[in-house]
Amino acid sequence: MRKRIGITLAAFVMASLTAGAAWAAEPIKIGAILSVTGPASFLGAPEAKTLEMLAEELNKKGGVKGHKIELIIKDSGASPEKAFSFAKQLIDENKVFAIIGPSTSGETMKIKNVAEEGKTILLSCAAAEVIVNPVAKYVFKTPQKDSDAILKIFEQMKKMKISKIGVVSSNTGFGQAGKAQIEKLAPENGIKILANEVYDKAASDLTAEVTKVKAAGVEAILNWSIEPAQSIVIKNARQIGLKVPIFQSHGFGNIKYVEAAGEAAEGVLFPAGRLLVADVLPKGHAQKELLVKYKKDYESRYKEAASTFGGHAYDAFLILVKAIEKAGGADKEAVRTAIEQLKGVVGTGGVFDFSAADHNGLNIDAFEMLTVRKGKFAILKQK
Amino acid sequence: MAGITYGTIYAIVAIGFNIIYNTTGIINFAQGEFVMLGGMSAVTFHQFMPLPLAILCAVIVTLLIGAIIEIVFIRWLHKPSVLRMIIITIGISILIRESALHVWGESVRALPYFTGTSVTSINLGGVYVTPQVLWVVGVSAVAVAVLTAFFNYTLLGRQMRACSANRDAARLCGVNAGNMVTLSFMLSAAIGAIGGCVVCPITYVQYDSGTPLAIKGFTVAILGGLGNSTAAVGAGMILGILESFSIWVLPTAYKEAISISILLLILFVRPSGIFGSSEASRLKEF
Amino acid sequence: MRARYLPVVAFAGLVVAIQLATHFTDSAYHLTQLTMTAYYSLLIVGLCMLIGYAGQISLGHAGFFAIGGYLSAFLTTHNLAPHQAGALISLLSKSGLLVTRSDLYGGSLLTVHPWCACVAAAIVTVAIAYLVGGPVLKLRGHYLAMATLGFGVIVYRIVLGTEFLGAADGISDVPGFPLLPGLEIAGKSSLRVPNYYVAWGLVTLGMVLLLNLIHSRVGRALVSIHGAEDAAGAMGIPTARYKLNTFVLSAVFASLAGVLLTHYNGGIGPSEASVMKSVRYVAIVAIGGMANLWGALSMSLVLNYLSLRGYLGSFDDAVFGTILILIMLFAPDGLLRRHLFSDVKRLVTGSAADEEAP
Amino acid sequence: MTLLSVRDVSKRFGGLQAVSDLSFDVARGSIKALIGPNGAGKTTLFNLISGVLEPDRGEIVFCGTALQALSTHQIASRGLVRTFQHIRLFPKMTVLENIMVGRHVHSGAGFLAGMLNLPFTWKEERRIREKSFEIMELLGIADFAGTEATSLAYGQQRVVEIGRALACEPKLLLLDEPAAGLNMRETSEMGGLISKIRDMGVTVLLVEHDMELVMKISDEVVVLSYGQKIAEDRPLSIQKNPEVIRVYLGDDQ
Repeated sequence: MRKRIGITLAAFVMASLTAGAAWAAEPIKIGAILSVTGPASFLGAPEAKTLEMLAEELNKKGGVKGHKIELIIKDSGASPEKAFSFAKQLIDENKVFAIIGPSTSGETMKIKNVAEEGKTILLSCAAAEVIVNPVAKYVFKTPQKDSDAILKIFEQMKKMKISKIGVVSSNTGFGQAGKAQIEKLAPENGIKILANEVYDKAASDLTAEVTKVKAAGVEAILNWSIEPAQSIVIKNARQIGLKVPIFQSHGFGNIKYVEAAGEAAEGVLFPAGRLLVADVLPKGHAQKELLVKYKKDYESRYKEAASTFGGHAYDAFLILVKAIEKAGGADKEAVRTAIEQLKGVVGTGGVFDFSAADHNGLNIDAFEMLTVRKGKFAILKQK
Repeated sequence: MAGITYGTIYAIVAIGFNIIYNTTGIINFAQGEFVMLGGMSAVTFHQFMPLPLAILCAVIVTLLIGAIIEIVFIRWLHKPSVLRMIIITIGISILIRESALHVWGESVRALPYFTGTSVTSINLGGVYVTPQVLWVVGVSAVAVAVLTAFFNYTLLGRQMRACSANRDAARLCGVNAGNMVTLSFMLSAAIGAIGGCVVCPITYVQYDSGTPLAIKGFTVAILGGLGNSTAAVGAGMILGILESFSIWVLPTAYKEAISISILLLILFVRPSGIFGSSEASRLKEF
Repeated sequence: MRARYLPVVAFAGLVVAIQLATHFTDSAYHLTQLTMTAYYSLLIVGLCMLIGYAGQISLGHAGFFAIGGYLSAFLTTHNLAPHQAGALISLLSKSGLLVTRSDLYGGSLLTVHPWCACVAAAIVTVAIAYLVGGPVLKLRGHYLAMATLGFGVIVYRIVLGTEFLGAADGISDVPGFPLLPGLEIAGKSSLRVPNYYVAWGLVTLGMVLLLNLIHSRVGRALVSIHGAEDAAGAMGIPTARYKLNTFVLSAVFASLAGVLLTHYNGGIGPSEASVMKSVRYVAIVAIGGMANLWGALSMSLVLNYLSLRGYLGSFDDAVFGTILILIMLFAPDGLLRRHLFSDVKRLVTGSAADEEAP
Repeated sequence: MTLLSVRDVSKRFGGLQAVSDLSFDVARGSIKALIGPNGAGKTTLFNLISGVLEPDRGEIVFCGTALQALSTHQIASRGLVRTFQHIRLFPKMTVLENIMVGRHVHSGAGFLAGMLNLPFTWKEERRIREKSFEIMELLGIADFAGTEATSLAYGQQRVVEIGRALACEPKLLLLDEPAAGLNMRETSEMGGLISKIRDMGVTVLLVEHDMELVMKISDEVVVLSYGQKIAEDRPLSIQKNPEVIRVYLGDDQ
């Protein structure tokens, strides 16, 4: 933590020093607004760490097209007002080339207008679909679409002949956006929702909620959340003797959540990017090499498990670098157009195919159906 | 069942409030942080040592932190105003929380279940209970019993009660009132830490899990009548159970709002607590 | 008599000087954070009135800020077009209380006019403040602190748990606040300078109003209540009503600050209602010297600005906590106390005085 | 003519009957003194009259209005103003400001008017100031106008407190031990001041321990013992009342 502040400060010092100095190739300033602390720190902290690692690595290799990358990370603590202030600061004052983040949908939605007005590329690490739908010219996002995750789950349910489910979701943007999508997509896919519960993201006991779901006589639970509270649902459900399959969202993609749920997590099903199962991906899979490398680098550097959240920042950085390469230099407009033309970029979340109408670039194939086996993530073997 | 687990932990925080309130007249807003510190440090110690030892170490560490807080921030203030004490203890609470963030990071931690695993459950007359709930209730009951014995049957405990009844008179009888205040901080830190250790397998612990507990604990302390720890246990159960039933009527997200509304209601109607009469609230138990 | 306006003039001069300085050093971007600071300062001077002059602590003022901000945000973003056929909506629409505007993506929205939303926010705040303040202000000491804190938590929980208020994401795409033709309170870069002046102009206006109040019959009564409540009552001062009115006044300041900042930022999130915010506001008033409007204002200017600029990094809350403890331990009258000079003299002459207000 | 009438008033604290079935009248324009040994219920009675406490039974009628349902500030605004046994001046306020607070009931600017500082507000403010100076001149404390009130000598603080009460232009002034803590010279000056106040047309009801002062200035004296009235008469007769002598010699002095 302390080190990160050090780097941020160093970035400031560098910013002020370089303002006057004329270098051969001006460094490209990239701002990042991440919830390193506060209620969304489980997203922001790995994102910030990932970005620092990538920037350092790239600069060691000589940067992109001769430009070094200068990273300015701001900790918003998940406060929209700070995100707004920092976005203004990064655009007006630091004159950054692009902004990575914010970590949460709420913050992203607040600074969408700022990015549009400042004509600065915003690569959000937040999941909500409203960020890129409708499309705003300068706003992109890297996490997969909720609707694709849900479709993937429904596909699996159909295979397992499940049609009556109970939905539990957390009261955050992620949870509620997912809930709305589930409600919309369920009828089309022949799924009946018998119970629909919302829980607090800071809850630490949800026995009452799962008891209600159990009483409804469901064939499976679909638990939609990105916060630690989701493991409590799993735990409590097993404790009250509810033995139906539990489906989770892609927000379950953090091994800490599995650890928190302990044995109860065994057999939980969820769609996710392939980072979590990088090691067991078949050889020759497009993403295998990149994922294994990211995982190894991150884990050896920070001594903690890599999560898909850090991966969102990884993809944002990767896309930006690729687009700069494609555009042939650091020209905002050219790079923006270049992102829209990027096809087949292999990232941690999947293979990105951007277009003018699709500022996310991922489809249902970005997801793999995973399960938990012996406390570890594993690819679900289809019977 | 969730109601009982929570009720117990609220009661423990409330008892912590009462111990300090009785000897000093201070409401220690950092009370919830002791629970967090207990849980967090137990998790840390558990990486190096077996569980019982880790819990013991965690309690000792928290107890020492309690003592340090009293010695550094409280002891040398001469008759501070209530407003000043409120602000100081709030400041301490923020400081502990932020230090925890920078020491332990943002991640959620938990101790393993004392017996069994997360899916073990015991059938108690048709209700499924995780054995940990029994641990929570059992350990808390023992802690309360030990405290009661301490205050009633030991010289030190009696001296502390003397201090709470009349500080100046106690001082005249040769009781070191300053040390008694330090002791009360240590005791309430220790009981908070014990509570933190036993519940954290169920509820998890995170750097910011202390503050909400302080608010609930205060609610319970008021509900039972400030200073009355026996009533606090009952009040804790009532609040815990009310909370867990409230979600059948209202969305879960409003759960905390409900318990706070109860607090406000009691403050407005019966500030002496539901169990206390306005005159009995003058009488102080441990 | 007019001496009280001298600092106001000096302050206005400072506001202009800062703008000119940023203009000539080509660093006008500072004005964004300074404008946001101004709105927080509005809340803080109101809170200073309550804590310092009426002697009542409130650990729930972020709640009033959020009530104002959220109400205005909701009313100005909630699309009423689908209900246009309804009698009430069409009546409102015809009376000019509604406004049609296009959203970011070219769609058409029918929403409440920001001015009406602002008035509605103020009215609701007054109502809530009277309802809550009535019973709450009968409490003292710990009970008062806890009750106000509780109020703050309830507001926080409600905005966090209510779907139409955006739950954890809050409300986005709030339009600018049309102050005059061609001048709106909004975060657009082109309006940076006028917005800076509008914000600090409002703070100056607020200061003038509060300074007048302090030096009026009411202000005197408040200080006397703070000093000796029984004697104030015996002089015919309705102490309970005066405390309540001050509470409501400071709530209105907080609420208006919330409304305006929400329009400036283009949105609001639950973090604005959090307990930490309330504590922060009290901290700033305490550092400023409790019963010292200028002290509170200058501390608000410095600390909010530093925080919004992100200089405090991940230590934002820790810094506030530390300052709070240090001030309360070593200078309970605040850094910028009214009798700073005489205190220094007393220190020099060596007579230790440890007086405390009851 | 009766200004204040206390009728069958009783007040009980737990097991202690502080005041029982007490009745007496205060005539307009007179000085009436309440005396009695410590614990006789004098201060309780003052608190009952000024609205700090509510009687269990009985009536207190002032200018034809029953007071027991009214709160302290309502009673004060009807012209019944008190001082305190332990001086209660407003700290952090000057003598002038303290006295200006006394003008509260005779001015009307509220929150809005105060904030806007309308012409009528500052005109009113000027009148308050003038009137306050008038009172300070009258009491001979105008020199201390700008001094913080609580930093004055004890005797002067007493005078300021009475000045603050006079600023309310009371019909009835309740003085709770006005000579307590004063030396001989100050006490005799206080006596003169109280007589002067009566001559201005203000009725005075006082509690006092200093018998010399009481006998010198009062028109009538009420003697209390254990919450009951044992005598009510002119000072000269009181001094000869055997019951009063017994109470004082037997229990107190």
